[in-house]
Amino acid sequence: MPTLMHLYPLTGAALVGLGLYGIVTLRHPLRQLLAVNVVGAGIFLILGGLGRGTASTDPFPQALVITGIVVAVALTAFGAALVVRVAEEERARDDTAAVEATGDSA
Amino acid sequence: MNSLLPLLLVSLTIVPALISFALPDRLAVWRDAINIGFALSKLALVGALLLAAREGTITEWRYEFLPGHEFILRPDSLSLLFVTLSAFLWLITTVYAIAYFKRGPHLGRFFGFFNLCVLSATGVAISGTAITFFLFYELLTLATWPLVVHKGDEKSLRAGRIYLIYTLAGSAAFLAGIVWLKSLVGTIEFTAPPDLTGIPRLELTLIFILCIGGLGVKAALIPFHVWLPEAMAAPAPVSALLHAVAVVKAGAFGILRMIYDVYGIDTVSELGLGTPLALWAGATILYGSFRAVMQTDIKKRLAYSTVSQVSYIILGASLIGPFAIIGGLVHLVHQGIMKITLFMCAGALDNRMGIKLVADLDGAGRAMPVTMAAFSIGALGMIGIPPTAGFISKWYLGMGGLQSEASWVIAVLAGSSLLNALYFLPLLYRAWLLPPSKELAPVRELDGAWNRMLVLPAAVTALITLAAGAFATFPFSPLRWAELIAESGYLK
Amino acid sequence: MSPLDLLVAVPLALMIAAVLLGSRGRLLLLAAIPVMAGLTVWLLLLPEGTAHIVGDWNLPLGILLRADGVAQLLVAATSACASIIGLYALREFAPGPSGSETAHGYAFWPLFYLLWGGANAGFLTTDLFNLYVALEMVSLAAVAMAAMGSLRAALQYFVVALVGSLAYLLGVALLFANYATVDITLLAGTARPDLATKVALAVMTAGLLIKAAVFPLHGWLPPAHAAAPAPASALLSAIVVKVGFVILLRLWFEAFPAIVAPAALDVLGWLGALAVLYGSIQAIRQETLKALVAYSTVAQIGYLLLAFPLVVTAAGSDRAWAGMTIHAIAHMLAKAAMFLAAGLMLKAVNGHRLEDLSGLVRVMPLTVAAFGLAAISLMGLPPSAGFIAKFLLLEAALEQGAVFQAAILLVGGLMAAVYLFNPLSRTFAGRDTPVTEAKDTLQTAAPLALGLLAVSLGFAGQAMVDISAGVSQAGPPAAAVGEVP
Amino acid sequence: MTLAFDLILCLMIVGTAAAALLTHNALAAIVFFIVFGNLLGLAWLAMNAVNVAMAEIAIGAGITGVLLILTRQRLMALGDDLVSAETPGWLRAGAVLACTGLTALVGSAVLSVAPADDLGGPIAALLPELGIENPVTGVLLAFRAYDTLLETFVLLGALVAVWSLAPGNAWPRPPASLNLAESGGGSVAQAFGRLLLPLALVMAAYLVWAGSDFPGGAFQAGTVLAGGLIIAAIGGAVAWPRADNSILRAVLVLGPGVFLIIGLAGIALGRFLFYPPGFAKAMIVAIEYSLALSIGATLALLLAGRSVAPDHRS
Repeated sequence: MPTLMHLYPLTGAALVGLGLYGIVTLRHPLRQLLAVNVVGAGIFLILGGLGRGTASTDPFPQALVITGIVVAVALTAFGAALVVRVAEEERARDDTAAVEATGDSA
Repeated sequence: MNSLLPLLLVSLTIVPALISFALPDRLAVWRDAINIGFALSKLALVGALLLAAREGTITEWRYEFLPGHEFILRPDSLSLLFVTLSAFLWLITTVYAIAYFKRGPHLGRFFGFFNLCVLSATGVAISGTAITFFLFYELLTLATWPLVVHKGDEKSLRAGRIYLIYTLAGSAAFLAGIVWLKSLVGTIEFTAPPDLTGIPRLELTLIFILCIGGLGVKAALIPFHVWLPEAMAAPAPVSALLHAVAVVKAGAFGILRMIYDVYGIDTVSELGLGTPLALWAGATILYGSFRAVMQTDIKKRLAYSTVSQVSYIILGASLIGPFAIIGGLVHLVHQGIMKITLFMCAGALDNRMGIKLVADLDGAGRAMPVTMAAFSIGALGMIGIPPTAGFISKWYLGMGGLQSEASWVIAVLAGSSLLNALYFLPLLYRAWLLPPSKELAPVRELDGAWNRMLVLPAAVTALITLAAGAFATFPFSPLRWAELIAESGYLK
Repeated sequence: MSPLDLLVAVPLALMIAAVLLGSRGRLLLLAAIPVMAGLTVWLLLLPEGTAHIVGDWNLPLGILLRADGVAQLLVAATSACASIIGLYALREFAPGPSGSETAHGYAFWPLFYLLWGGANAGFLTTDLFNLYVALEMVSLAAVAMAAMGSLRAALQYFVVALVGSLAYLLGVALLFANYATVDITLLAGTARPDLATKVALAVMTAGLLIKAAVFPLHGWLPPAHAAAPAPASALLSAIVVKVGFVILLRLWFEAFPAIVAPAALDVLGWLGALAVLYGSIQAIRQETLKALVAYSTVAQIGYLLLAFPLVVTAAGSDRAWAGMTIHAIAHMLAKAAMFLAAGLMLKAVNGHRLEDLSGLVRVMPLTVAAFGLAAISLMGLPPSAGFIAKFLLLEAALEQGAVFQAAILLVGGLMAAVYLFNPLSRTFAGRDTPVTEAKDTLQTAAPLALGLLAVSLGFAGQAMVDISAGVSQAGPPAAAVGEVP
Repeated sequence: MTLAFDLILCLMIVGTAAAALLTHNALAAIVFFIVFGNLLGLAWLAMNAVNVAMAEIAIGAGITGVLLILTRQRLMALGDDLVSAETPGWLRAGAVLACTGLTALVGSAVLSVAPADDLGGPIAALLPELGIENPVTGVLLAFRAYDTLLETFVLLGALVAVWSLAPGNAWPRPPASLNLAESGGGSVAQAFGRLLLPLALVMAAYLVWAGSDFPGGAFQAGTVLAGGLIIAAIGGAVAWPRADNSILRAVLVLGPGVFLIIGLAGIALGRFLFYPPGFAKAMIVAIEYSLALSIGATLALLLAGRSVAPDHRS
């Protein structure tokens, strides 16, 4: 039975779909990371939004959401560092390749 | 009677295996001594079991390794026949192998796996259930593989690959068969055939085909025989004991068990499975002999001869009649002794004189008379000339064929004997009657302990080949034994 | 006192010590091993169905820890693998000759304990959200370890693992909304076949299939596992993929067996069959050793799923359950042994291709033996834990007339023989290849010990079956449940 | 709140998310994402979930946003223009279909469940036992303390994982400096940073203290602390320490360590993470203060990144 209370969790469902679209279609890993965070936010909205009572929101899912947010930021930070490191390594490889190429032509 | 004796019989061999793996090459003397010592003590254990069996006690050892699955070691009279054969030939081959390799490198590995093979063969022989049989049967495959690839050249690696693919596929089929059967009738013990009534014929037939097909790979039934000639890339002692005796016998032995102890002759006859199997064996006999004629490499010729000879056992088993089964059982022993003689001689010729091809044999009889004499006895036995052991086998098989009203068996036997003569007699002719084609280095055949150890094992088995034929009607001969087994268990 | 929490708390305490000390503190492992071994033995000796809540808080608020058969077996195998892999890593992740530490040498140890603690936490809990956190502990450590080998592969692994976790979390959210609990034992009692439950189960399963690298969601695994340093590969293939698998077991056979349609299980079984075939074919085609071993993991995971349809059918389902669980631990031990052995062999020949292995059996027979023992178990040949597992599954399959599964089991074993004997036979090839032998006794002993364990567990089939049967499907212990709203 | 407000907010949330995902410009995407995070915070406020709103704005939008901006900068410095390669049309079409399907599926699952505050009652009934009034803190640090404990180790593990990425010659040097003051013209930032850091400390302490009874708690406090540290670092008021700095390492493990010790001490009294009656609040506060400190340091260092070699560009 749809109610007004379903608005936020439905928004969460939309975010899940949107985020997944981003993960699939975006090729840059940093953008994918951003999309992953959108999916996460959507899931949190579902988790918290479906715990809403008439007067209050269930503190139990709230706590789960906070835990989830912290886990998400931890993983995002590592992912971002990994993205930078990969770019760095590829840059170094390109540089080496460029040096070798010029060395050959000389 | 529950007893640790059967377990001891199997596990005893672990000790020399581990010691062989662990000892460095510089302690090779110790390794050799320990190997021979354990081969002797195993023979003694077999003797003890035989004595017990003569008094009618059959010992067994049980252990439930999975719910509803017992691991049973139970040396019955058929087991003892095989165990005695393998324990005795193991001793002979150990002596021979030590002399063959002398002090080469990496022999610890060789003897380690060699012992594991013997362990598996013993296990195969004294298994009391189909699952137990499978465990050792598979272990035999695994333990043999390192011996096949021992030399490490491309030929050996190829042989190893083919060997594995064939035998593992075979045991997978066999496993499927026995597990299927187990799910229908419960534990399959080799004491008495389980009650198979009420199971659809089609299902029973399919299971039989899976099992026999699987076992037929190791027993080298065509077209599953391909691995055997390839495996001749292995060193001679491996060919001698394992391929000519242990591995192929395990297959043949398994087929015996399937027919007599799992299905029972009544069910096999009723399902009409005996005759097709006998025809299959007959075809293998002729095909193997035919291919053997065309081989120029001595070991390959012997290998195809094995393909042919092992099927005599299967032929005897599948004809289902008193004479035929006796012929099959006695050939289990006779073929082993004769073929090991031939392989040990072939190895010795190669080892001492570098003879690998039939064409190189010219005049070899003069250079190595003892070896060639032993070889000749083995060859005559294979052809089936009296009074060798081979004659006894063929006689009983022929009688069995007549008794089972399968007169085509006579034709097969005659044809095969003719082909046997065709591929063995030229060898003997070349060795004894032709002058050496090239200058042969003088070989002092029996000089020094190494050389004696290399030659005498074959001489011993050659003499046994003669004795088993000449004294076939005496007590304790393989023939009497086979008769005993047939009377006690398989003929009603 | 209970091992259920200490098995998690002790690795976490060690992680703190490792953060403080880094590779200087790596010898703490020597203290960790006996302690964890003791706790593991204690866990195995607990009476069947032992469970307790954390703190003083009953379900559905609190978290229930439980020692069922699956947990006991997997925790025990994890302890064995982690201990031995750790010993192997002592040399790999140590300060350099000048005493200077590298980032990898520092970071490996905290991540190692994080992975160990996370895996134990996952095996021992019955709470789906708690499982999410445990899953992330393990994934994080796993990706970081994979990054020590190939950054690219690790990045791919990272994105995929994140998607998998999120799919799982989405399901947890829907389940909580639907049932106001995320405890498996409570869900088992109240499960309804409604839309939310089905969607939740579907997305969670999809996420976990990704995490467990089940075909066709396996793409990330081979590059990541093949490129990582040997101890990391061993941890990844042995332990990490099993966490996802255990959660699948919890969901399908403990929380929702009542509402699961047989057809759905058949789909999983089909996926498993495809994984066995695809992984094996790929493994056969590989020319580098570690890629071969990694694809073998894809194939071996397939067996776990192949067993799913067999577990629910009445006849022989207990055997299928035992076979599946034993396969999981057999694969753990054997694959860890194989990666460690492969690492040593490749280091010795300074190459990575199969043909580089020529002649190794003469130079490092013990390491080749370890590889061979592991191979025997992976092929499911006797006498090994792998054989026991495959035998039980085969028996269950034939008893249920599932000829298809039986055929896959047998064919998969043969294909494993093809791809595993290929490198093994290379080690026999050639005469005298000059190689530099790794002389480290500990590193030589590690894969050998794991391989011997994988094979010798084949003699303990009865005991493993007994342990695996310890499932407390009767719901949570009465004492643990508070007022259910 | 009115329906219109909720509706507009939800539309804006979806709109900013879509913009963040669909725009070609990476910087725009990040900005949209930060706006999106703040709107989410508003949504949580609208749902009376103040604790989550704080966490979402501080961590989900704040920390993650700063992280994305810093990462973008680092990537640009490496010559990565952050342009996402065009994906083929069929893939996008397929993705649209699949994601719409997923949304519909999840949406209908959501609709099939009636929102309800199921556990609020039982939790409220147990809170007096703990002596605190904020139910979310109660769940985080008592009922689900085990989850939270494990989660702090995930955070610590993430930092170790980031550190593990340091190139061979860099370890254990400090991360790249964020100091704008170094490049001149940053004196305001510097002064601001110097001022802000103590302020952040005070605020964090307050948040922890308040967290037992009002919205707030260790995570929110840790984030404030991290924010202060970052701003101070940008201003040059603090320099990143080396990774082998033992005080730093002690600070990092303080929270998880105290949490774990209290958990283990519980075993002596009964069970893991068992708080003795009457001492629950004291223990929770002790855990929260130490956690806040550790979380602050960890988050700041997560943003700072791994060690860099001495000749590093930035």
